Amino acid sequence: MTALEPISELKLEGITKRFPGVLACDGISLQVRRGEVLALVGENGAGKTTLMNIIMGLYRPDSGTIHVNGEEVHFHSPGDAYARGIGMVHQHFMLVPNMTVAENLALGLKELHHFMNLDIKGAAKRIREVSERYELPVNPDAYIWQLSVGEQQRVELVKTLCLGARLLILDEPTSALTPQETDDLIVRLQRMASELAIIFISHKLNEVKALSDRVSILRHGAVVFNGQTANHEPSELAALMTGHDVVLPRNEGSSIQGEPLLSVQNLCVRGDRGNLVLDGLSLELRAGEVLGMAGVSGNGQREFADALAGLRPVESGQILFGGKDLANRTPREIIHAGMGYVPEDRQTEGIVPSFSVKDNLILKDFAEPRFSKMAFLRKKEIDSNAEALKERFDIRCPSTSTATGSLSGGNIQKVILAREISRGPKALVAVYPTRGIDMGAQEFIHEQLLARRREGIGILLISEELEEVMNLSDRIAVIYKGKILKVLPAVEATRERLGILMAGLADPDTPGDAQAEVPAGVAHE
Amino acid sequence: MKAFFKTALAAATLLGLFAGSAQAAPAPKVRVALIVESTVDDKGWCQSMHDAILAVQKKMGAGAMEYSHSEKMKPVDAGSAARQYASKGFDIIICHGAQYKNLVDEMAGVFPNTTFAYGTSANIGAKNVFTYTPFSEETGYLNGIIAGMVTKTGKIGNVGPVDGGDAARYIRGFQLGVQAANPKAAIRLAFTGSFGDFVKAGELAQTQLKDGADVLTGAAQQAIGALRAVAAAPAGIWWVGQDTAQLSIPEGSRVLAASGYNYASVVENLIAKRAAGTKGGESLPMQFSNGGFHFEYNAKADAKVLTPAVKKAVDKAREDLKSGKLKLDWKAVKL
Amino acid sequence: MNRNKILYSGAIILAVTLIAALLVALVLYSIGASPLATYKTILTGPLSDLFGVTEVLVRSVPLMLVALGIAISFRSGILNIGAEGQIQMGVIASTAMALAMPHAPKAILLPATMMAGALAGALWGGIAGWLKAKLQVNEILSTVMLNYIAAQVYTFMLRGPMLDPNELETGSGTPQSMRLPEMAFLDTLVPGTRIHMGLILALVAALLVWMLLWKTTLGYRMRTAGAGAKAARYAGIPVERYLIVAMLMAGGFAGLAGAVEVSGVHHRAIEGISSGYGFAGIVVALFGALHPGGIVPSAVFFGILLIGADMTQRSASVPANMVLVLQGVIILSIVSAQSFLRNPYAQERFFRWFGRFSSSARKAGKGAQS
Amino acid sequence: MSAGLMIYNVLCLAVPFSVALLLAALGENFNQRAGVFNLGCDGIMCMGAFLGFMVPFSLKATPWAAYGNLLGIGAALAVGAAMGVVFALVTVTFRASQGIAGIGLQMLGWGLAGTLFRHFVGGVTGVEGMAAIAIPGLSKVPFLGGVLFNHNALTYTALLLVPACWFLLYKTPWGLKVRAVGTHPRAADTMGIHVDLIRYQALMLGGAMAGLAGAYLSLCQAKMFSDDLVAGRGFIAVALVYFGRWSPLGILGGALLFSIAQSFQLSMQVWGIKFPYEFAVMLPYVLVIVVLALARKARQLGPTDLGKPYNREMRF
Repeated sequence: MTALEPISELKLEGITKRFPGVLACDGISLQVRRGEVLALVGENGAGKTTLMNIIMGLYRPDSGTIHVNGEEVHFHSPGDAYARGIGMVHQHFMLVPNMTVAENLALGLKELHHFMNLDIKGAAKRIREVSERYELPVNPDAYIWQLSVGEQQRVELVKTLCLGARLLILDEPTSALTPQETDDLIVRLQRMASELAIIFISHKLNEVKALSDRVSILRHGAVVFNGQTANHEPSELAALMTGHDVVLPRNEGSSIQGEPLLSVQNLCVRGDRGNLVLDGLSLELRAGEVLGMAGVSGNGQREFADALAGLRPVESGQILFGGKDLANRTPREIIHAGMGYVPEDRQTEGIVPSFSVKDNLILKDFAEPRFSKMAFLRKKEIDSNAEALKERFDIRCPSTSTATGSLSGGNIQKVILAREISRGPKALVAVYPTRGIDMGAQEFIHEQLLARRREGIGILLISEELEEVMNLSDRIAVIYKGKILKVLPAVEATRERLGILMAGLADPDTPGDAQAEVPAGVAHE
Repeated sequence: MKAFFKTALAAATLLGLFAGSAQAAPAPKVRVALIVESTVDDKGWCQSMHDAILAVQKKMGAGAMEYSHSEKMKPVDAGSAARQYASKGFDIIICHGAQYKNLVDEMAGVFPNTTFAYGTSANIGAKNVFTYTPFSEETGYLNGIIAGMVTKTGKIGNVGPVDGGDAARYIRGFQLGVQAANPKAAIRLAFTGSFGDFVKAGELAQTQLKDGADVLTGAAQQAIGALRAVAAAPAGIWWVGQDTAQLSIPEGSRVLAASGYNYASVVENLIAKRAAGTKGGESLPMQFSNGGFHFEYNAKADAKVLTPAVKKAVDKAREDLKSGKLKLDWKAVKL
Repeated sequence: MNRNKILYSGAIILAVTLIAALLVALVLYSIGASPLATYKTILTGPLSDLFGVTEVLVRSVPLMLVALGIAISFRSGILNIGAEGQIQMGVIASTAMALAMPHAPKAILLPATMMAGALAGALWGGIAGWLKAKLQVNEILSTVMLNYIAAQVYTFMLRGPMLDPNELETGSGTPQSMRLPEMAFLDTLVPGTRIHMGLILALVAALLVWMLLWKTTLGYRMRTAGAGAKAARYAGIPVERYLIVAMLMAGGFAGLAGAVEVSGVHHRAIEGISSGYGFAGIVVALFGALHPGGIVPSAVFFGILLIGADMTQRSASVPANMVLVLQGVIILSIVSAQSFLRNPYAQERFFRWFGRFSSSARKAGKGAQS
Repeated sequence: MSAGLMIYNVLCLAVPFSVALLLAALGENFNQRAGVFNLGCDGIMCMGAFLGFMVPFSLKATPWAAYGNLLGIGAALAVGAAMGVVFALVTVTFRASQGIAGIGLQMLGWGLAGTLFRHFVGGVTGVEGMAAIAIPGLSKVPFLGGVLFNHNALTYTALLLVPACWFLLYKTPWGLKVRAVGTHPRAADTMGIHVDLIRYQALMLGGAMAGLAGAYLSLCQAKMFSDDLVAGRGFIAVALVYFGRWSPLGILGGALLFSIAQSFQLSMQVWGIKFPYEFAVMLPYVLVIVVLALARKARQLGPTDLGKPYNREMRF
């Protein structure tokens, strides 16, 4: 692709990058060579992605240098990085949905750009070559929006290779994949590793163990450990990653005592494109239990959560809650019925970022007599409520008048949790409640959820973190293509068994229990 | 809040006194102000008044008359500009447009020593308000005669701005003229809805041409747009104008004849009446009989089109209008 | 941190003002007018006598009312560009109301006139709100189109059903309504000038809008809908409904401005009454930071600007259209400045630069960094 | 007159009416495809109309007079591109709110054109403008000849620009980049595409085309200039882009439909069909709203990142 020699070594020295209020990278030095897989491990927010974006020329470092083959380079855009043979597969796929695979590739392949002529055929040819060579089947004429997540992942890989990358950066490539797809990917990458250099970002330590030669651990923007993967156990790495031996709280309670609280029956809901995303989903949540919903994202979790919150019309089916059908009710009615909700996207759904902490804490209750009188807001009550919740939920903010959007993810999540829990709900739906927040806040939130369980609240936990689901749940429901494939007690759940279910395959532990025959949901004990 | 107002009032009163004392010694000359909604060089309504005032000023000598004008005046701006002129001691304030009628009515009582004038209007206003009305139906009538006699297709286009003011009179007079000369001719009348949208006037004229009209006319400054469409059309399409300035532009070759307002007579009249002690309370008509209009043929016009017969008919009508023999009941015309 | 923020905002605002003034000066220079003389006339001319001061306030009344409405709509997440048409609708309805009850006592007639204007404006604005909420029609485009439609409805009414019969009699045909009964007039505040009770009304309205937005649950709902539509939906606030409410209110204020102009200044419906207040109101609202406390002075400032720009026509022979250039440059400057003010990256860069600058200057260290 | 002839007349006029809208909307389409909503189109048209008029006007009595129109068009293109850059500076570099900035640009262009015209020209004056060129042979074809092949050079240019814009958008590298930048700017960025640069280019091209649209108004339609010559046509052009679902062909359809409505309402008046002309005048505007309301489903086809400034350093 270029006249320059192929990349054989990449070296970072003293990379520092500051965002407003955050020191994202603090003097990081790293090195990776051809034929080697370096795992970059760290919690969310440790600065991994920022560092990789600096390598790719998306961000400019405040200080520090990058050397390729011993020569200092300054990348101003990913184009420069590709020119030196460095490519990256981003965690959120960088594919333009309303263009074809070939068009997406052609976008970056400058040699196909002739003055008034775009060589799409050339792009398709290149894709076929690369996909054959690396056994990554891809249809160059398919539109991106037609592809599944796994297929898009493959397109990303092929695209990056087509662009001439010989040093591959993979940012959490398995986060959207089923365990089986993950294993498949690891095998492919192992095969590719011999002729490439790979930087593999993950916080899943078993994958790191399986794939990488060396491992570097980032914490709070700094490298805290470098070593040969083979010499260290995952538990050791985990301790280094979190800085202390974190033991996340576990659900130790005896299982299921309560009355049925929420009963979803044959729920059908359409997605944004008008297709049926939930297709006869049935589920039962009891008081005093945590019901975990496991599944690869994109199998209807989002639409299910929306329907529960009253934000998406229900085609058919029922959502029985305390004897009342909440299907197609307004969010207001559902809130009043006693449903609490921790939404997926905390920045835009959970809070109003420009509002103060205290205003966000009354987001659902501002019209209650406690906070308003004759249509006027009661400022004193609002203030004292905020102060009390700030104490109780350990919300770290300069004052309750601070704009909520300026807080860290963990503290924003605490604001949301404080609001939802202090309302005294009968049931709580928590969607990805700890995604991307630090261990300390994660621990706090898990404790809070378990404490509510003990108080008799029914909690529906939707998450793609298997550890989280397995740690907290009494029962686990696996969602696949808009249906509950199986509900099993948490004690019977193993990673492998869940993985097979999440892939939509028959449960090996229940002979004859094929996908089509699952009597749409309801727990079988 | 109350305190604020008191202070403001006090300050304002002081300022007012100050301003008052500054204008204590009025100049001996007559001071005239003009307020227009378009610009003073719009080759139309506003320019004709502006030019008239300049002509009068030239005649009287620059020392005998002070003149100031304000352009692009929406009614609320015009109100403040007029008040500003009045408080600065201008003698005659001409608000050139019927749309200013209301503000003059509102203001006249506040400044009893100032003479206001506005037109087009035949209203008899307050004691210090003159109105002036071009009897535009007269010019329309003459143009109508020409159009009626010249047309070969029997279709005549009229590009109206809106149905109001002097345009309304012109349109109806034109109708009468056509009927008098050629009862069978059909008039294609349509409106653009705007005095100033040249493009739309052009589009409308094209529509009329497509429809088969071969003589067109139109009122207000937008008419230039229509005239341009006529000029771009194949030979044999003619225009009769409501503004003599149209004769002198390149497109003027298509103009058979044009009339024009002679505001100079109005302005002179205003100054003379005020000097004689009449501050207002009258309506000044503009007619052929009192020199309120010009009327010109295009000297270069094709004699085969503008035949002696046409000229004769027009000249006769003009004489009859002048002498009062011919009265036009324009209000009776139903569009 | 607070001190720094003020410092930063001050620096940005100063820089933007200077750049804007410079740009306009450039235009002025290119058309042969003296920038200094022009600025002097604009800023001091209107305030040099009682007449000027009252005229400034006369302009500021509709600007204030329109801008208050626009602030409500912008805060609620919907951009109202249609105030111009809403004013005209307000004029028609208030005039019709006043003329319909010529003998009613003032205590009934005046409020009824104002209400009619506000209601008509609200309905006209509500159309755009409804189109946005129910059919996702871009409100900028729909309000612009509604402006054109309103202009035609307006001329139709003035030339047709509402034309003063007297105009037909005398044959002048001036498109204007009959004069309002005096019982429907807003009283003059200072005899001999045009300043009227509408000013008090506008100031009270500013207070009410402030209370509405920041003290009531309705205002809380609307601001939530505007600042975070998704979060509002999750919290059970029907965002679409408040889009409509916001447009109803924004239109209502514009309609009220129309009613106030009729009943306070012109005393009848005439052509050209809206005078571009609808667009200038956007500038006023932005300049006043979408807050009633900012809008009141900003409306007065724009009153000065409008009158002053008019005066430059006579004193410095600057073409009347220059005021549009001024407004355009002000809008572009404000939105650019806003993005700097809101951008934490730019802010941090500024402080790093400033910190370096100040630490080298007086070795005080990280004064600006904390 | 026969009904056929009536239709023929309406169509003959609709084509030239549509040109300014078509040019401006095709340009605006590039802006929006690149993710920038430029409501300042109207202001750019004002300046384009002014320069398109001003250049031939001031060259009237010089040896350059023969090239007056051409140079005027060049000047209109240039000023449009320059204003596109101004808008890009404000909305792309400074990341300002696009809707309001557009209103600012509109006021600026309108005011500036009026001010400069007033100072350098003064009153209403005409220019020769561009004459119609009947295409030999084709213009004699019954019906179509009159409708399509008897117009001035800019009209033909505008019609040819429809396929040209389609080609540019879907078949060239630059078009690919524009579409990517308006839909998923971060993806484009990770492919080494300079998002801001592409947006600048798109705004320049869009601006130049709006300038050309203005020049068409002053050189071909009115053959003169006045500061309210454009009269809000830029806003209609912006609406037509939504109407046409961001495709050049759809925009052509929209521009024609609007112009036919316009031509039809004028014709109705001329034919003497009685009803208040105010309602006829508002007809096209009502049509735009109705179509916008009906076209809501199409929104997903368009540039999904429309109206959002891109900030590379903004984190997810």
